[in-house]
Amino acid sequence: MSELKLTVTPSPHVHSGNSLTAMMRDFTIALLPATIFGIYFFGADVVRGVLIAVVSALVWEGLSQWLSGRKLELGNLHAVFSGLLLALILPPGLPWWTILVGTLLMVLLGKEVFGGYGSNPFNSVLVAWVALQLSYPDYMAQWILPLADPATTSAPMEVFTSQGPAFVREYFSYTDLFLGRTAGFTGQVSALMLLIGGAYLLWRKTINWRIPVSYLAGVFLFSGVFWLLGTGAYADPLFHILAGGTMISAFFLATDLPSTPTTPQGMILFGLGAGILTVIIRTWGAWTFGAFYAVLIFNMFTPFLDKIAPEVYGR
Amino acid sequence: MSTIWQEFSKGLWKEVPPFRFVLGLCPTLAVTGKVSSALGLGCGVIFVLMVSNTLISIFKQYIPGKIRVPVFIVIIASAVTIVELMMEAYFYTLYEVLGIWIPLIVVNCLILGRAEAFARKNPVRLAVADGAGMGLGFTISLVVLATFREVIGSGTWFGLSVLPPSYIGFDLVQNPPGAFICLGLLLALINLISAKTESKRQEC
Amino acid sequence: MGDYLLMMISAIFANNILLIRFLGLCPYVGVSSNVNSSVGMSGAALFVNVLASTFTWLVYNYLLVPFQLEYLRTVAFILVIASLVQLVEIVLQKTAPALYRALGIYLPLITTNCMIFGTAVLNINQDNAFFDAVIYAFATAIGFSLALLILAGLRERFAIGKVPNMMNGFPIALISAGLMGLCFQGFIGLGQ
Amino acid sequence: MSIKEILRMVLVLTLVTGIWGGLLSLVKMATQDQIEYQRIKNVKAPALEKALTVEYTNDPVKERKKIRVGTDEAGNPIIRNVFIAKQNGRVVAVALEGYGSGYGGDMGVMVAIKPESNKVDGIAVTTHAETPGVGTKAMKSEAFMGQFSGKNISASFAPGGGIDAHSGATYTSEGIMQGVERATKIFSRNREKIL
Repeated sequence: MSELKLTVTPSPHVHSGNSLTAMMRDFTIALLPATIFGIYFFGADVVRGVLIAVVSALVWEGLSQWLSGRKLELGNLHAVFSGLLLALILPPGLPWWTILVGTLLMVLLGKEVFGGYGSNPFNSVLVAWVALQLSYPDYMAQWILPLADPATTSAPMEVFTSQGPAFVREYFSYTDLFLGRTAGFTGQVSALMLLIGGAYLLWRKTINWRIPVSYLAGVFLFSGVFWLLGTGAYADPLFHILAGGTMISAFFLATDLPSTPTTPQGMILFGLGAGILTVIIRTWGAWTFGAFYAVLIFNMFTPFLDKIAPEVYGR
Repeated sequence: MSTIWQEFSKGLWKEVPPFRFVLGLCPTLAVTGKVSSALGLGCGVIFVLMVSNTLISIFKQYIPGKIRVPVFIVIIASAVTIVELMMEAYFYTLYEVLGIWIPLIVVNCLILGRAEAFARKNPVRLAVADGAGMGLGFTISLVVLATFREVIGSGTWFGLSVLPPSYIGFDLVQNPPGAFICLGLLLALINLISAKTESKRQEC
Repeated sequence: MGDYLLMMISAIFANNILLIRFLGLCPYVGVSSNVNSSVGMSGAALFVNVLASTFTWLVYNYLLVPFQLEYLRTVAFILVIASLVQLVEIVLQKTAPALYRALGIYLPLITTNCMIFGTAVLNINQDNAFFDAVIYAFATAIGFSLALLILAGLRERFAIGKVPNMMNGFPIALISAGLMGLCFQGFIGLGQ
Repeated sequence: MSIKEILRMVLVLTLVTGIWGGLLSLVKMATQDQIEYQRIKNVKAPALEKALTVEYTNDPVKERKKIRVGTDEAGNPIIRNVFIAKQNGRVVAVALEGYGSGYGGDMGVMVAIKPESNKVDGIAVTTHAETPGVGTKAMKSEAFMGQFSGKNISASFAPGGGIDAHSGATYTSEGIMQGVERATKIFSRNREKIL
């Protein structure tokens, strides 16, 4: 019955496994600089976390595809990429079993219940992250000390949300934030490494420039306006760009194809909206990592943003 | 005798609410964080359903068709008020935990649905059987869902610990979003089971 | 004014009537399969919710409380709501046939919508003053509409997607609602 | 629609609501005392147990007395519950609530008084809307709350009297003092009625 339908389907329009595989390979390669930097920085905990996440994601996905009688599609590397991405946004020292729970939720609730990759309306990695955040808030805020003599063991964005912008300037320099010499999760600490990965993705045309650029612009402009209005009460825009997972959201989370709009206008609105909401949640809301919530919240509006203009071809 | 049994037992699997017969979802999600509150609300629903089914069936020929819904509503709402008063007087802690969900039994579509679809057309004994079966099925469903959510969510069942003390509760299933997800997965499981049994029946 | 705004933001997002308080689920899964009927349902719900909260508040505070009949709250409210829906139906049919055609089929469904009754009871439980109660009813209905529309948008997508058979219909709608609830957790802290 | 039909409808509706209304008021009357007992038991009893430090053998919630303490603006009498703690039939303490205004609005303070020595036995906060972590510091502080115990009820508990406010929680402290002051005065005025 469904074969006869001539309808416009949601992205990605990938029918041969090859292009999806190539895309996922690019995404995985783009995450490598940040991963390697994390291993150098935090040590064996990152290796352990990444291995557990990637292997368990492959196992859960294989099991669910086998149980539901579908063709095994582990070769498309999506499980590898999403496992790696999840590992990078979790605290390095997280207990092993919470990572297993996270990857199970990622595969099952994020993807398989909707019929696999491509049909998921929400970013599966973020679904897992939010579920873990809600279930194990204590573990999710336990950081490893990155340096022998750290100024603080809190992540920069935590210092901002709990103590206010004045303290941030005291503890962290822009260089530290840019290079990644702070506590936090692997995929947040080094803005530089993520920028390298993002640049690679843009050069390979794996991602469209509209979402990352408009997302970063949204964060920068919105926080900039408030910073100019009342210095002291609000953090400066550069801090908002460099800390709290803004970079990884811009290049790796907000660019998940199935859960984001496909029209040029839709993409720009998605990026701007999520960027603004990121700053709103960080400044007035209850969550330190507003960047992730903002992207996930805007996933919900994707069907409406897509209706604004016709599909863009050759994305 | 067999028909009474039929009307009673259909509420337990074939038309078990709220799984087969998706009515009364709101309380199903709201009170199933703990087995004790699920059981408490279930008992309230059984009482109201039996009272309303019995009365409506007894007086069915005296209730003019045009005003039957208002009459049903008055009967149901009064039965709910009795439950409310009784619970406040004798099960105060449960009354506090269930809170708004006791008066909300009134708008539980299941009860008006049974009055409209069954009790006003059938003799008293069948209406009683139907009410008891549907109420019991509803209660069992709530308890099943609550068991899952309480054991996974906090490692206890009916307030007693059933998992080793080192178990760390999976808070997601105790939270509102987890309630939706658990019920969704349970409905999918029931879909799967009935699809399996039906295909088997066809093979025979 | 600022207080009303904060109250509204909280009622729409962080304490969404549907995703967090579980009120109004039957129409939620029932009519959310396409966007157009969701818009109709939202309009009807908004209209009736505000009216019902207004009337039930008046009945409670000026009729039940003076005569010490608070225990008749449940009976009185459901009767007020049921007759209100009937009245709205008749008035709309006579005065605004176009609006009646748009909202008409959703009105009978509203009587058993727990959101209407729930909001009325919550207003009493929270000791809301009259104007607070009206604003609260308005905000909860907006929150309901928002959740309804988002779900409808997602479900229109599922219809052309490849959702597994066992998940089709209610299961996938409920799981999506759960994931939307996870998203709405992101609003915690705003407007409180 | 014929007149007969309409009449029948009206008759049925009236009968149904009448019968059910009567039945409901019966249930209401039957459960009224029990409900009041449960409400007090669950809302006031925790504070009551905290305020009463003397040994007692009865259930003070069950042996409560209602006294009239005045009239409100509309002229209706204001009734307060007084809880009587007894040991082997002898009254060892009475507890009653006084209200003061704290930072976040009215707060209720349960004050237990030993009638034989006219001394305060203990106090505890029943209801309040103070800021968590700020105002609540005062009601959790032994040093502040303990000041009242053992003081004669004729002493002044009002703000500025003999009680030191908890630093950083002045409004809450003063609310509690006001509550104790009012409760002790109510007791002194109604001593005969209570005992």
